[in-house]
Amino acid sequence: MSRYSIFSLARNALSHHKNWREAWRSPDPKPHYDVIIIGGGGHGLATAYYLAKEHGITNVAVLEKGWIGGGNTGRNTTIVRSNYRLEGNAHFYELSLKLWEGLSQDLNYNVMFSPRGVINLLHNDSQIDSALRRGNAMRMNGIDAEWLSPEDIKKRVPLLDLNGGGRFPVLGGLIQPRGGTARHDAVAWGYARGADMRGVDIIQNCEVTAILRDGNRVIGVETTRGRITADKIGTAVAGHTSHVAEMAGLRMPIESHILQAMVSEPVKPCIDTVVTSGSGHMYISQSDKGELVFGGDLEFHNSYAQRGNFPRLEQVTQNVLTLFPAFSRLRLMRSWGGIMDMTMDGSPIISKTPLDNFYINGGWCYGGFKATPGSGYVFAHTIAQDRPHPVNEALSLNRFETGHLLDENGVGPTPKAH
Amino acid sequence: MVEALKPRSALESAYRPGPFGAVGAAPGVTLAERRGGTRLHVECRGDDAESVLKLADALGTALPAAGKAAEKNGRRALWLGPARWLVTGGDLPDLAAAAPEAAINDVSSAKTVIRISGPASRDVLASGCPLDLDAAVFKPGMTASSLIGHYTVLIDCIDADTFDLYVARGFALSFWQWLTENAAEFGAEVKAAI
Amino acid sequence: MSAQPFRNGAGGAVDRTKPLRFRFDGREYIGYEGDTLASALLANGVRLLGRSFKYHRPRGLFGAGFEDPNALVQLRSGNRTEPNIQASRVELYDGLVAESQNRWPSLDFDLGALTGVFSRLFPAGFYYKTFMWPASLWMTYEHVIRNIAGMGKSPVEPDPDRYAHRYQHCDVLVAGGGPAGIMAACAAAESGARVVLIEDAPRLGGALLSSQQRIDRMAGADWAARQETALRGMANVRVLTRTQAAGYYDHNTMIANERVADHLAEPAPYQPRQRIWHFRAREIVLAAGAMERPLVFAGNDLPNVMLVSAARTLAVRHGVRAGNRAVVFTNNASAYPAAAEMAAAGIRIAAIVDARAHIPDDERAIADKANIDVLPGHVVVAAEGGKHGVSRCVIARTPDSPATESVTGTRVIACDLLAVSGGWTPSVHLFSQSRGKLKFDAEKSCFVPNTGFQRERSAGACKGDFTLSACLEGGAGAGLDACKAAGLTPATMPVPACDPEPDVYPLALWALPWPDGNHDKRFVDLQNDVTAEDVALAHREGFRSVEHLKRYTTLGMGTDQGRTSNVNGLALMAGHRGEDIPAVGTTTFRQPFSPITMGAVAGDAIDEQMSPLRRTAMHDWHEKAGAPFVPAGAWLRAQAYPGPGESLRDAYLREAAHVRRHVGIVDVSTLGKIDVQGRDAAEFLNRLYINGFTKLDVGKCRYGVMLRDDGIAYDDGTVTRIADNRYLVTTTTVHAGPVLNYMERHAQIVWPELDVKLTSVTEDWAAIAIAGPHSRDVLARVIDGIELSNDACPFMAYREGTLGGVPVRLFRISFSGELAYEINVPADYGLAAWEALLDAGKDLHISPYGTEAMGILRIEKGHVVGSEINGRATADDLGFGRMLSAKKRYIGDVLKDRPALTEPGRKQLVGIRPVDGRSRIPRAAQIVRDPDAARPVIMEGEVTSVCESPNVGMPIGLALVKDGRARIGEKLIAASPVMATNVAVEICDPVFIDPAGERLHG
Amino acid sequence: MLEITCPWCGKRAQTEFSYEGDATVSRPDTCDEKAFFDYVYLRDNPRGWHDELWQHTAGCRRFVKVRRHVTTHEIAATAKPGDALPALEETER
Ligand SMILES: Cc1cc2nc3c(=O)[nH]c(=O)nc-3n(C[C@H](O)[C@H](O)[C@H](O)COP(=O)(O)OP(=O)(O)OC[C@H]3O[C@@H](n4cnc5c(N)ncnc54)[C@H](O)[C@@H]3O)c2cc1C
Ligand SMILES: NC(=O)c1ccc[n+]([C@@H]2O[C@H](COP(=O)([O-])OP(=O)(O)OC[C@H]3O[C@@H](n4cnc5c(N)ncnc54)[C@H](O)[C@@H]3O)[C@@H](O)[C@H]2O)c1
Ligand SMILES: Cc1cc2nc3c(=O)[nH]c(=O)nc-3n(C[C@H](O)[C@H](O)[C@H](O)COP(=O)(O)O)c2cc1C
Ligand SMILES: [Zn+2]
Repeated sequence: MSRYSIFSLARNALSHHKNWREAWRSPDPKPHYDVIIIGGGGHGLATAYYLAKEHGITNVAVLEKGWIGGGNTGRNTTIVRSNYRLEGNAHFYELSLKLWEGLSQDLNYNVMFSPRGVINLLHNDSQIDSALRRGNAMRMNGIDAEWLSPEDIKKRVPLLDLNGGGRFPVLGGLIQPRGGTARHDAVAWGYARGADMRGVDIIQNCEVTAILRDGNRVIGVETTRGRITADKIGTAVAGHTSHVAEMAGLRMPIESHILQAMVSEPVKPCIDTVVTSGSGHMYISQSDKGELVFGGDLEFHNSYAQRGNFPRLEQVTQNVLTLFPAFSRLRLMRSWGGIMDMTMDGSPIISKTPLDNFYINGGWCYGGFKATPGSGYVFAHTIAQDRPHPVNEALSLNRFETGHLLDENGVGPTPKAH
Repeated sequence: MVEALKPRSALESAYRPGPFGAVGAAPGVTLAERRGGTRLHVECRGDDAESVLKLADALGTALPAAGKAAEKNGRRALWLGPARWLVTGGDLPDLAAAAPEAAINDVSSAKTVIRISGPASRDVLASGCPLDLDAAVFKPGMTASSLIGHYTVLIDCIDADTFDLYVARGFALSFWQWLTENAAEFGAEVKAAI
Repeated sequence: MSAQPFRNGAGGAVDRTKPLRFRFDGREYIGYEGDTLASALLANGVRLLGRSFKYHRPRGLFGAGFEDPNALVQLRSGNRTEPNIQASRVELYDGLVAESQNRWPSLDFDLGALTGVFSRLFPAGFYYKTFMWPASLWMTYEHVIRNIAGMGKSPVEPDPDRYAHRYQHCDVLVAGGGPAGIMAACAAAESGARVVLIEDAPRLGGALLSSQQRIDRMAGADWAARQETALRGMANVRVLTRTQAAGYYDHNTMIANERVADHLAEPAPYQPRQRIWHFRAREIVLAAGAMERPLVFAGNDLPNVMLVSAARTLAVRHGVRAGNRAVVFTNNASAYPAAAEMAAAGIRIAAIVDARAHIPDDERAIADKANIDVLPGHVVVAAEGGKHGVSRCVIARTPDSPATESVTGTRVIACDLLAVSGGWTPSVHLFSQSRGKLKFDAEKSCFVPNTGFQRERSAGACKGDFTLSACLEGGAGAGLDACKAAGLTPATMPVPACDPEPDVYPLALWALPWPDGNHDKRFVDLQNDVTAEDVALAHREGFRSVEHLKRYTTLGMGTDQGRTSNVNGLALMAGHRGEDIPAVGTTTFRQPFSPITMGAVAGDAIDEQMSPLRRTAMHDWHEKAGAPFVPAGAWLRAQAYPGPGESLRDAYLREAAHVRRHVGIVDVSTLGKIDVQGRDAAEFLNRLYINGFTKLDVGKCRYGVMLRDDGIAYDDGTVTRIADNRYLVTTTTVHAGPVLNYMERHAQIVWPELDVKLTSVTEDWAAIAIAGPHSRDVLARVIDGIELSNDACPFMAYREGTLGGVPVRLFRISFSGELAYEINVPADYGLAAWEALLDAGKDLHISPYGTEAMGILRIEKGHVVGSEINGRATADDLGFGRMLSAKKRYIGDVLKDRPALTEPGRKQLVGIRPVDGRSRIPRAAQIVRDPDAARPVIMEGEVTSVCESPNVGMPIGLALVKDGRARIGEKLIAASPVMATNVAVEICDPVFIDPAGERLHG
Repeated sequence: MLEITCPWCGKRAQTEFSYEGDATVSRPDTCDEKAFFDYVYLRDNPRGWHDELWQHTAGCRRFVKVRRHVTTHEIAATAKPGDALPALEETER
C-alpha cells in the first residue's frame, strides 16, 4: 500500500493517475473471525483500526449493510468539540479530540480536521449561567473554554446580527478554540484504508440479519452474504442499535429519531468558525467547498427514514436568518436526514452487555461524529480486554438501572428532548 | 377605596384604526378587535351527559358537536375539544350552579379576539394556517383550533369571509404584528374595536 | 451600447418594441422583454459567462433551463445581491445588473485558471492525499483552498425584501405546465376537481415554447397560451407560474416556491418577493418534462458547446442565433427537428454528426428538407477553441467499443456553435423525492418511474414519453386518473391532434475517445469539474458505489445537483465495474428540486415571529418605567426599574433592600396556573406531588414538589384548594407548558379513571406579588371583602374578594420570606390593579421590583429555582427529603431509591458566602479545594445562584456541594477559570434571612 | 408534512401535534423497580409499524393513538387513547 504524499501525487500525475491502488480491498467474508464489528460507519471502522493497531487483533471483519460511511458518518454537520460538563462525558470526548488533532498524520489520510473554534452563542442569563458552569467544569478538567464578549464574537463572525433580530440578542459566547470541523467522508475512508492495510476485512453490502447465540454467549451472525462466526461481536450501528440489539435479545434505552441537515449553495468564505445557538436550536459552519452546512432540532418522532419533512427546514432556516439576516438571499441546495440513536439520558453507550462477548457502541444522539476516534479507541479496548477503558466506564449500559445517568441538560428520560 | 378598575386590551399599544398596506379601491381585509363580553371555559367529563344537558338548559341552546359553533340570543358556544366548550355572550347564566359537576372557568381575559373580514380574509389566514380554508370546506358555523404562524388560534367562521380569531392574550401583540404584516399585501384596514 | 449581432429580426416570443438595458460585468447591453439574461447575453455575442468551480475553466451557457450547470452569475447588487443564479432562468428586466463569478481579477483574465495548468496534480480527491505536513499548516492550506473554492459571494447586508407562505389543499396538483401538465390540469379541471397547476416558467407551454410543433392547427405556444387563459378563468383552478415545485414530502405534501417579484427590479410595496406554498394534494400529477443529456468528449466544456435544446430554445423562443455556423452532434432523433428549426432561424448547420450508423427515414427526411448534411456513424471527439468559444470540432467514426481510448483518422469541421444531444433524462426528481422507485429503460437509455409510493402518477417526458402526441395523451389520461383516484367522476377529455415527432432511442455512448494529439479534459460534471478520468480513478481506488463515486469526486453535488451529469457518470462507472446501469443505480434525489431562497423557506417567521413573545398585562407600564426586559420562556419580564441616572445594579440592590424595609410589588403573571377540578382532583394531585393534598382545607395553599418517574425533582409550586373539588396549581414560568402537558398525559393516559378536568388559566389572571412589612396595610386599602388580619388570613391562606369592583384571588404566600401576598385579577384589569396598588401605597413607599430583586430575595431565603432543580438533583438533594410522603404512592417514588440516587457523595443544596465577607462570588463557578491543582481537578460542587445581598450585607450564593449538608463551615474555593476569578467561600445554611420564618408569619 | 387524523377534529397537520412517544408502554401499578425501569427507560423502538401517542396540542389537546410506519411514515390508523388500534396483522395486510 503506497503512502500518500505530495510526492506520490506528483509521481502518479506522470502516469495519468493510472497506478493508484484501491484504498481498501473488497474481500469475500471468511467463515470465522476473531472479532466481527457490525456497522461500517466511522465508529465501526475506527474500532477495527484500533483493534489492529493497538491490540494486534487483525482477524477482524467490519460488516456494512450498504456502503461504508453511508450512515450518519456520511450525513452529519461535522462539528467536533469536547465541551461537556459532566465528567463521564468530558474525559471521553477530550480523548477523542486529542486523537483528532493527530488523525490525518496517524492515518496518512487528510481528514481535514479544522480546529476553527466552536462558539456557543448565549442569549439570556440562564444560558450564560449554564455555559459558564460548563466552561468552568471543562477548564477544571483541563479542556479549553473561553468567554467571548459580544464584540469578540462580532470580530470572529462579522455577518452575525448581535441584536438577534431583536429577539435573540447575543449577550456573550463560550468558545472552545480547539473545536472545529472535519471532512466526514474522509474519516470513514481513512479508517477503512488504515484498517484494511493492517489486515481487516471490510465487507460492504453485507447486512447482519440475525445474531447467533449459544446460551449467554454470542457466537456469530447471519448475514445477507451468509453465516459468519466470531469469538467476539461488537455493534456500532448508530440509529439501528435497537434493531441489532434486538437480534441478540436485548432491549435498549434508545429511540431512533430523524435529524435533518442542509446545505446552501457554495459561496466564498463568509463564516470562519462553527457557530451554535440556543435561540431555538441551530448550528452552522461553512464547508471547505463553500456551502453553509447547518441543522437544528430532531423531527421529534420515532423514525428510521433518512428523510424528514419541511417544517423543520423552515424552523431551522428561520433560526439561521434571525441571527444571520445576510444569508436570506442564499439558497438552500440540498437537505437530507439521518437516523439518530437517542438515548434516555442523551449520552452514549460504549459497553459490555448482559451477554458474553457482545459489546455495544451506540446512543450517539446529535454528537457521535466528534466521538469517532475516541469511540473506536475505547471500544477496541473494551472488546480486546473484555473490560472498559477507564474513559468509557461511565458510558456503561447499566447506568440506567443504577441511576448513574449522564444527563447533561437535565431533561430526563425523554429522548427527543436531549 | 379604589375607583372601579378599567379594563385594557392587550393590543392597546399597537391598535391604530385606519387603512394600511397596499390599499387599492377597497381593502382586501378589515380587522377589528372584539372587546368585552364574558367567556366561560366549560368542561365535563366525557361520560357526563347529564351535565351537558343541564348546561344546554341553562344556556338555552344545545352545546355544539365537534368542530361546530352554536349561537342563540347572542350567546355563542364554540367546541374546543371533547366535552369542552367556550361559551361567549353578554350576560351568561351561572353555569357552575347549573351543572356543579362541570368545570367552569371564567376566561374572559384569557384571549384576545380579532375579527377579520373581507374578500382576502381566507388568503390572509392561509398565509399561516394549515387547515383547509376553502370556502366550500370551512363554512360559517364551523370552528377549529389550529396554528396561524407560530400561534395557536381558535378560528370561528362567522360568515363566508368573516372570522373571529381567539389568541392567547400574552401572545396577542406578537400575533397582531403577524396579522397586520400578512394583511398588508392585500390592502387592509383596522376598524374601531367592537 | 451595442446592437445585438446574434438577434434575428423576427421570430420568437420577445417583444422587440420593448428594449431593456442591463449590465454584465460592468458593460451595458440591450435585450428585449421576453429574454432571459442568458438569451440577451448571447444575442449580444457574449459567450464567456463564467468560470468553473475547480479549474476555473472558461464556461458559457450550456442548457436553457434548470439543467444549466455553467452560466451562474452574481445577480443584482448591494443588499439584493445573490450568488450562483442561473442566467438561463433569470427574466430580463430593465436595469438588471449581473456579474460573473469565481474569477479574479476578471472573467477574461482569471488567475485561478492557474489551477488548470497544474490540474494533473489535482485529480479527484487529491486533497485527501496531501496537505498533511506539517500538521500545523493545514489551517493555512485550508484558507487558500476555501478562497479558491466557493463560487459567488454571500450578501453581507440584511435582505430588504419580505417573504410569505401560503397553505392550500387541493384534489389534484399538477407539477409542470408543458403539454402533458396542461392536459392533465384541463382534464382534472373539467372533471370538477380543485386543481393547482405549478409551472416554473413565466408561462405555460414547456417545450412547446421552444419548438414550432403545432397542436390543434396552431403553434404549440399559442395553444398553450389559449389553455392557460382558459384554466385561469376557471374558479376551481389555480395556475401558478414562476413557481417551482421544490419538495415532494410525506402524505402528499408539495412545497412550491413562487417567485412573485423576481422578474422585477424590486418588489412593489408590500409585495412579497417570493412565496412558499404548502400544498396538501389528494392526488398529484408529475409532468416535469425531461432534460437533454450531454455527451462526454475532450473540450466538451468550451463556451458555445451547448445542448441542442438550449440552442433551439434560443433560436425559437428568443430569436437568438447561438452561433452562425453550427455542428449538431447527436446519438438520437431529437436533434433533427431541432436542427431544422435552428436552420430556419438562420444558423448554418455545417453538419449533423450522428453516432448512429443508420438514420431512420423520418429523421433523414427532416434533415433533407432543411438541407442539412448528416454524417451518420460519426462522433465528435473533441471541441477546440478559446475562452470566447468553440471554433472547430474534431470528428471521427463512431468507435466500435466503449473502451476505445483514442482514435486516429479524424477530421475537423469549423464551427462557432457545437450543439450536442446525448439523449434525454426524464425529470424523475419529484417522483423520487416521494420515494418512487425507478427502472432503467434500456431502449430509451434513461431511468423512468417504476413503482410509485404516494398518490401520484407521472405523465409526459418525465415518464419517458418523449413525443408530443404521447405527452398530450398521457397528460389527459393522468389528469383523469387522478380525479378518479380522488373519488371524482372523470370527464371526457378530447386529445388535440399535433404534428408528428420522431421518438428518442439513443445509441448508448457514455464517453468518447480522444483524438490523436488532444488530451483535453472530458467533463462529466461541468459545474464541479468532474471528468471521465476522475470516474475511472474513483473506480480504481475502490470508490465504486455510486454514493462513493459522488462523494469522492463531487459528481452531482453542485447547484444543478448533477442534472446533466449523473446518468453519464454512473453509466461510466457501470462500464468500469462491468455491470449494467441498473445494477449501479442512482444516488438519492433530495429536496429541493432546484435551490430555493432561504428567505422564502423561512417566510415571515424570523426575528420576533420566529419565536413569538408573550407579554403580561402590565408590560406597557414596565416599558414606560424604563425597565429592561429579560426573557423567561416566551415571556418578557421586567428586570428592574432604574431611576434616572441609576445603574441597573444600583436599582435592583435598592429594590431588594426596599422590600424588606417597606413594601414592593412584582409582576408574577408569568407563573403557570392550572385549574384542577373534579371528584378525584385531590387524588390526582396526591399522585403527582411527593407531599399529600387530601388533607388540605378549602381556603388553604400548600407548597408542593413533583418528581419525574425517574425519581428526579421536576418542578415546584403551590397548590391551593379553592373549593371542595377544585384546586389551583402554580408552576414555574418555564415549566408551565410542560407541566400542563405532563398532567394531561397522566389524566388522559395513565389514570383515565380519575375524574379530573384541567384548564390552563395562566392567561386569565394577571398576578402581582406584594411583599414587605407594609404589604398588608397597602392591601387593606384596596381590597374589599377580605378580612386581612393575621388571624383571619394567616400564612398560606387563600381568600376571594374584589379590587375596584373586579374579582380578586388572594394567596398569602411568600417567595421573599417577608409578609407577602399574591393577588390575581382578570388580566384585562391587571394594569389597573397594579396602578391602584402603587397609588394606594405611595405614602408607605411602595415600589415596584423586578426579577433581579426577586432573585436576591429568594436566594436570601434559600428558595430553589431552575438552576437548582436542574434535572439531576433529587428531592433530598434539594432539602425536600422530609416532604417525601411514606403514606402514599406518587410519581417517582420507586426509581428515586436507585443506588446512584441515594449513595453518599451526592451534591446537596447549601448556602455559600465569601470568607472575606465581601468578594463577589463568581457566577456558575465550580467549587474546588485547589483550583491550581493538576488537571483534572476534583470538583466538590457547583455554584448555582449568586447575588450581592443588601440585606445580609455581603455577596451570597446557593450551591450544590457533595455531601454539602455535612460540610457546613468548610472553606473551599469558588473557581471560575473562564472568568479568571477565584473566591474563597464558606459553606453555610441556605437560608440567610429569618431562618425561623417570623417575618412571613407576622 | 404528516397529516394525522385526530379522532375528534379530523385530518390535521402534523405541526398541530406534539409527539408523545411509544404508546405500548404502560405505567406499572406495582412498586417493582424492574418494572419501572422498563417503563421509564426501555423501548422496542421497532423498525416498522409503531403505535405511538401524539397530543393535539394546538387543537383539542387530546392524546391520540397513532399507528405509523417509521420508515415510510404512512399512518395506518388512529384511535382515541381508550380505544384499541386494529390488530397489527390487519395493518400489515
Ligand atoms: C444530520 C446529522 C447531523 C449530525 N451532526 C453532528 C455533528 O455536528 N457532530 C457530531 O459529532 N455528530 C453529529 N451527528 C451524529 C453523528 O453523525 C453520528 O453519531 C456518528 O456519525 C455515528 O457514527 P457511527 O459510525 O456510529 O454510525 P453510522 O455512520 O451511522 O454507521 C453505522 C453503520 O451501520 C450500518 N448498519 C446498520 N445496521 C446494520 C446491519 N444490520 N448490518 C450491517 N450494517 C449495519 C449502517 O449502514 C451504517 O453504515 C449528526 C448526525 C446527523 C444525522
Ligand atoms: N421527441 C423528442 O425529440 C423530444 C424529446 C424530449 C422532449 N420532447 C418534447 O418535450 C415535451 C414534453 O412535454 P412535457 O409536458 O412532458 O414536458 P415539458 O418539458 O414540455 O414541460 C415540463 C414543464 O415543467 C416545468 N417544470 C419542470 N420541473 C418543474 C418543477 N419542479 N416545478 C415547476 N415546473 C417544473 C418546466 O418548466 C416545463 O415547463 C413535448 O413537447 C415533447 O415533444 C420531445
Ligand atoms: C458536511 C456535508 C456537506 C455536504 N455538501 C454537499 C454539497 O456540497 N453538495 C451536495 O449535493 N450535497 C452535499 N451534502 C449532502 C450529500 O449530498 C448527501 O445528501 C448526504 O451525504 C446524505 O446522503 P443522501 O442524501 O444520499 O442520503 C453534504 C453533506 C454533508 C454532511
Ligand atoms: Zn383534536
